[in-house]
Amino acid sequence: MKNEHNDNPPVMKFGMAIDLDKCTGCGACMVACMSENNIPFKEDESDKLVSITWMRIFKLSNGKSFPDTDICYLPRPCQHCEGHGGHSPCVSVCPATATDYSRETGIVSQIVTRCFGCRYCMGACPYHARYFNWWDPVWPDGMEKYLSPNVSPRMRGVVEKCSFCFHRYQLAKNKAYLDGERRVPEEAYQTACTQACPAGAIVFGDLNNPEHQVHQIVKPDPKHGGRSQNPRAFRLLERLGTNTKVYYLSSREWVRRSGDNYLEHEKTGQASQPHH
Amino acid sequence: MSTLDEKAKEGMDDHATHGSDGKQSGAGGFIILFFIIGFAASMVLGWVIFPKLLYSQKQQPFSFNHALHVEEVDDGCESCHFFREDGSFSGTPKLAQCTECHEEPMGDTEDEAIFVEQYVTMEREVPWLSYSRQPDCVFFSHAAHVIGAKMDCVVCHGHIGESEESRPYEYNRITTYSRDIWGHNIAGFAKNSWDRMKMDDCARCHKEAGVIHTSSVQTERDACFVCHK
Amino acid sequence: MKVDRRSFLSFVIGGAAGTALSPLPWKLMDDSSIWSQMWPWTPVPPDGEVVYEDSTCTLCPGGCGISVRKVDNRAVKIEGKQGHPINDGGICILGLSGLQMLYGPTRVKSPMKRIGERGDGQWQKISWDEAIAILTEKLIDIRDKGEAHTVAAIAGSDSGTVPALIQRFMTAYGSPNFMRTPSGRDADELAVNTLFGNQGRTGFDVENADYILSFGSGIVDGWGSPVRMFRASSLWKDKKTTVVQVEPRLSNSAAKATRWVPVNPGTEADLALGIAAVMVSRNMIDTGAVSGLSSWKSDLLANYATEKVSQTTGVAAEVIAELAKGFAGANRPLALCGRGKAQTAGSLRDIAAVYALNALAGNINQEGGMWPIPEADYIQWRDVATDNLASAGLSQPRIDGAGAGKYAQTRYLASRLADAVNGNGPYPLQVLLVASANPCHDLPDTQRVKEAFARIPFIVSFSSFHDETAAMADLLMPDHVYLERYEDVPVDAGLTQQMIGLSRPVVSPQFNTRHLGETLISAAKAMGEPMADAFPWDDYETCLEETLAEKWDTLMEDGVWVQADIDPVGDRLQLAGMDADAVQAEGDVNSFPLLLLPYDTIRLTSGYIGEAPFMIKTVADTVIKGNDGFVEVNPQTARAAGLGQGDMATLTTPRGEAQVRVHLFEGIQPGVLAMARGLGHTAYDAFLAGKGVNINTLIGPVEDPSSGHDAAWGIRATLSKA
Amino acid sequence: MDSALIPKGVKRCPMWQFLLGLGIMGAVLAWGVYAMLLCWFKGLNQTNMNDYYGFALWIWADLAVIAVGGGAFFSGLLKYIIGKDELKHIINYAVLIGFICYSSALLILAIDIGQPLRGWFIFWHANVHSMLTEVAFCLSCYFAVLTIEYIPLILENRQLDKVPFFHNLSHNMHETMAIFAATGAFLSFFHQGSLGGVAGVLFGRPFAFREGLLIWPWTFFLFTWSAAAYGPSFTLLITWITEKVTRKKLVKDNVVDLLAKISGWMIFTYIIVKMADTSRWAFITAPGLGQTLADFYTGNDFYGYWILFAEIILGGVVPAVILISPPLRRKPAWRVTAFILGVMGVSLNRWVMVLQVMAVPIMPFDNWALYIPSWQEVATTILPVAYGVILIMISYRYLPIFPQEVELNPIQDESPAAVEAETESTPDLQPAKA
Repeated sequence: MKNEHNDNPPVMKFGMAIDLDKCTGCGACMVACMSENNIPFKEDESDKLVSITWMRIFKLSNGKSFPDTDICYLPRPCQHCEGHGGHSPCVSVCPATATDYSRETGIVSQIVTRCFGCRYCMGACPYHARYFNWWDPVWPDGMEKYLSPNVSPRMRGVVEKCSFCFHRYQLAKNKAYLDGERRVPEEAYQTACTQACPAGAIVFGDLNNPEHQVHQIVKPDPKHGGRSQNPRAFRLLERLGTNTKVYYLSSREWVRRSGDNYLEHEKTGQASQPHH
Repeated sequence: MSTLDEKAKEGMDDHATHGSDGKQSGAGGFIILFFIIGFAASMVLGWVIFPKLLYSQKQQPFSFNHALHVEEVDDGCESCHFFREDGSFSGTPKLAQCTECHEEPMGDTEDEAIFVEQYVTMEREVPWLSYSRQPDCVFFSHAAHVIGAKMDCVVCHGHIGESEESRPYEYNRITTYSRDIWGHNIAGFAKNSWDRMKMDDCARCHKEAGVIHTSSVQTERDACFVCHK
Repeated sequence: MKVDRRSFLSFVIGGAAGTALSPLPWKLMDDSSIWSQMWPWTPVPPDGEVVYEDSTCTLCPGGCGISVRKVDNRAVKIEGKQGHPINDGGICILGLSGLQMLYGPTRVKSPMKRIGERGDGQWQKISWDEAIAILTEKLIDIRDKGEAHTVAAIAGSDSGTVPALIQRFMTAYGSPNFMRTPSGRDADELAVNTLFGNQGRTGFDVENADYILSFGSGIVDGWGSPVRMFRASSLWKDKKTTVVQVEPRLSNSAAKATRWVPVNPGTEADLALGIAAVMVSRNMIDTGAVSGLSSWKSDLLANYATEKVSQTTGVAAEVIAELAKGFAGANRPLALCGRGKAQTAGSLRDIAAVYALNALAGNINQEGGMWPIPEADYIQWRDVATDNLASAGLSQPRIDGAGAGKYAQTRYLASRLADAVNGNGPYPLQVLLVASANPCHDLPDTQRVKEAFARIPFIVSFSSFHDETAAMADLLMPDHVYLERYEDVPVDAGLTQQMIGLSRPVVSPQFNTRHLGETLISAAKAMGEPMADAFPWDDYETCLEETLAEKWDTLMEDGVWVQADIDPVGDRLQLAGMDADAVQAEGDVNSFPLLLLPYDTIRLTSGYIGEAPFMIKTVADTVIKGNDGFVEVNPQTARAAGLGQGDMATLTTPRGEAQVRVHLFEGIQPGVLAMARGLGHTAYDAFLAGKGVNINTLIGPVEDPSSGHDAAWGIRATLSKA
Repeated sequence: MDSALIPKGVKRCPMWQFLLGLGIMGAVLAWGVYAMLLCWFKGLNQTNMNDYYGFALWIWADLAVIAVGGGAFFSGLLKYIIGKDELKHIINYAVLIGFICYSSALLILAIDIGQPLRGWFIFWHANVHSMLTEVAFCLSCYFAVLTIEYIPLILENRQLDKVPFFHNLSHNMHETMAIFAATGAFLSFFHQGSLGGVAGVLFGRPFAFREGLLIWPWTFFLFTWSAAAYGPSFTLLITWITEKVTRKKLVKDNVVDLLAKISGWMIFTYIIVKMADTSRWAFITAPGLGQTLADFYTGNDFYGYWILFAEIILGGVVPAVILISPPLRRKPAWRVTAFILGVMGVSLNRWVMVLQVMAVPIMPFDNWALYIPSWQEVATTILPVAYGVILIMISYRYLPIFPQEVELNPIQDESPAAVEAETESTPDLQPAKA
């Protein structure tokens, strides 16, 4: 081990490409996420402002009236913002270092046992990807049997969010150690939502690795803050400089435009005015 | 009258009545003596009585002789504590593993009898108390340490493999942590690497081994998700 | 020594200093926070060895392969099975929620008999022996009186060994009254029989089609085998296949289509025939696969002239022409039908029009086309030897009227059950057995169904769950859930192959339940000859293994058995069944100016499975909010009624009335209302019960004159401020 | 009965009146404590906060009390550092009000966090990048400073002062008060600023986000400035209310006038900068991110342009003009109106920087989230007000808070007939502070 002194492992950047033309809004990703990550549920989950859904599907509309209406579904996991050098909106504000950005994987972590529930990160996140445990999680008698040991159930009073199923990476790394491999192969680490999506709309992998499908789809442009070179691709609120790792694909212009705020005269996909 | 009022009033009365005779009791020696009494009493309470109250003990279901087993098996610790095919670590053996040898009682110790009668024949798993189980939020990879870093079991588990009987399982009454995790010394001193297994101990060892990466943007150390889940 | 105030103060200060220098405060502070990190009431899932066990999901007819992740003996996650011919790793929201059903609080945990009034939910646990005894005594008693035909059974399916055992039980017992719950399969079977002259079903080669014309089929809303259709939908995107969705409402399927053609509700068949007329008149048809064209042609051209069809359907004439051109001009066009998930049968006219369109486009038994194929026939048991009592019973007419008179071609008419029991049937029912069906929630006009159930003296539910029908039962004999049992799962659901999946026990039974096959075999044995003779197997597993014969090994190994090359049951379509009048929505236009349509969504279940908590959690707050259900209304219609988003309103139909909230939706035609199907449960647990409105309480069955099937696609309604 | 404790040369209301007042406020306090315990034991589901409103009434209350509590550090700065010696006649009260505000803020924070037992993580596992860490450290330190500043005042109690040790301690502390005042001013500058930074650094939220200087967004400086500007107004407002309640003149006009003038000029300069900041944000920052002012102020049932007007014109320009104009400032009615408007303005500013920040949808397909606090939130927010009133009542009764009181209210008649009511209108204090 000594010879690996300060030898940082390969720099990966796990990210996602979600094809909104394929997404049917079926909700499988949401439930795959819930059942993978021990997400609790209450008797009434219709108040979406207090309903924990690490993966949430938004319904977008083009705002036109019948019969020119069009709708589109947009699954929203945590966007795992890189911001500037890993200072994503939420990471830099957490006062107790409960959330962190990993340069090794590009994943924004949330350690619920460190979190003391100030909720500043929730205020910082423009995607509403962070959820507070307003209640103690309670499973009806017997149902706690299906809880997975790979993800620790959370307690009341802390913030939680999508981890890109990081536990699966940890497990895949175990296997890689056993097999004497240094890297986890693409198929060995896939998120639960990616795996479940019946439409195959989600592609997950290392955005830095040209061999990974997600890289080939997204073609991130490192010179322009990771913007995609795929004309169908966009990121949510890209103009804020959040530098997210979840890319969306759509051939419909109105959908791409819905992904960000534009002044009337501005073209879809146009970069924001530099303000830093 | 609220309690606050009462207190305020009591305080006032106190000052009013005792304030005037305050001057006559000027015995400074007593004051220091009382300070020392208070100091000593609280030190005894904090260092001696408190740890006794804080920790409780449980006995293992029956005593296990590691030394004897290590002699009998071919592969050392890994004979019973092994890696599964998916790279996960098996940890404490399940009954099925034990019964590979212990279908019938082996030897005539009392513990063996308990084991066979209460567990093997009843097909019940032995409810071992794990001395070194980390809390649920921790993801500990045996693969990374044992295969990757080629560490010895002793580094974290001490010489349990040489033990001839199971020592009592000590745990913290408040947290239910095993004392092996929080540390045997109440002051937090650790003589051996296995005396304490809190997060700082992990970090210290990682630092000593030179495997601290700077993947965390916030701490310039290892990212949280390396060891947490 | 006088302890004065200052001494005391000194003591306190000394104590404070000592305490601060001892571990006490610091450790307490640390430990209390650690305590909060692992509160004893927050569960810690035990770790263990991870194994995956493959099985087949039976929560819907889709037939997906699943891989269940287990940690030691606990099933912790259901995933789609990689490489499975139907879903290849994909899985739907319902399949993912299976463990909440397995471990959920709504399981019937042991056989029980009713002790309170019906519907009170007061039960007494009994042993299986007692349950079997109660059932068999009752049945023997009735049979001995020569009234075997007054026992009926209703099941969710009629294919596979378990439904076959029920049917066999009924036959040996002497009752003609086995019913399958209504679905699009009813109409499909009837159409194949009528149009191709043989028993069978259709398969659609959707993956290879290059132009899809869907008449309201919820391609991504749960139609057919849902995951297969999701995958097809994505495949179409990759191949840039044209998909046209004809539907009055912008469903998810319509939104995913290349083009959405809004159509007046209930006029889909008119549009299909209008398109056919354009194709015929412009000679854009393949005459090889149809018979009876010459006589049909003149009627078609006369009745379905483009202008007229445009009037009826609300689809512009040029759009009709474009669709005809696109469909006929495509290499491998394919038309689909069955509204939404095809949960109701629908009329023969609706289905025949679309099948005729396929035949005219020349896609019958072609790649990317429609395949009329035989039903799976691997269950080859020797015939039941019926005794006199049985023969007498079997010679009686069916209670639902199917298979005789004007409904001679129709197999089951469960939608007429309520009516028959409520006094319009040939005889009263004495016993009803219910398996994998929840008629008290799923059949239209729920109130009438419940009334009927109240009239049946003895009801046995084999349901694994405390559903609405179980609540009406007298005896509960709970089946294992699919993750606890073996079962063959023949998959039809629009597949062009014959496919059988195998459900395998992933975990041991969690409660004192028993496999329905096992229950039937033991009940038959308990009833003695001749019933026992019809059930010669020792147990269900033996029965299954014997029945599957050479397929058993394949199934045990691969979990699925596929036969790709099948001889179709016909290759020429007889143009028929389309001259009936279109089925109209129930209700008077003047008193009920609006139309209420049920819509299907994959996030809500169909059939007898109630939604798991995870599924309900995904349901939008514009479908249910608190316990209120929503009705979708075009803003224009809502404005006219003085209603805004979220307002409470009274929704009235000729069949019932409900308090609903208004959801303004631009994707629905003015004058039309839509409401999700699958909600408004009264049974199950607090995670489901009471949420939303069961649309079946607002809609009644409308009989298709040519088949007797329920052909209701909506109902007339009014909406007013509450 | 408690006459021995009452400062020499002043009159206080009879005990029963005092106790009645305490009782009423105690009941309000108990209600707040009950709500607080509910939140602690049952969790934050007792509130109407949600995932869109992670910060709500409490954080607003926190920011508001800290802003108006800014009178303590700024008056201290003026007296001890700048040398405005007249202010020694009001500095005690400013310190007391500051102490109440800051202890309240800390209490509210302890209720607001989801895991109070782990609250100390903010110190132990501090993340130096977080504005909240800066807030926590400076806030706690400054609270310690305020406590130190408050102690000598307690020691001036007639009985305590008799103890030579306390007397000397008090005297020595007074001597070194300038150091504490300087420390306090320094700490205040940072924590007031970092509270502004809390919103300003949120680059994911264009409504709150501001450019700035080095690591500090403009809101950092605006918050410090506004606390210094409006804090003295609040001190004077509370002083005025106290005078009304006690029916006594407690502080001389020249002192009030001086502080009011300073407050006025501070508000004036602040509001100019604030307008510049708002314009830059409205015309450059937000449009640069594709948003217009209308995105933030239309399309919902509550947050309209009125709020901008109320904050900047009514709560800024108007009080500034009144307070810098000598004739207007000297008319008590105008002056007090200016104080009220000012306190309203700065509170509204804090509301906007907390609540509206949370409410504005950022994803174009998202909705405005509106929120109404639950009674538990309201009760726990009123709790500190009751606590503050009680502390003021006790302090006023037993401590020589107002050095000019004896001079301004010479006792002519020793007969017990000359009693003063000090408790009746205590509820008046609530709207001013809440």
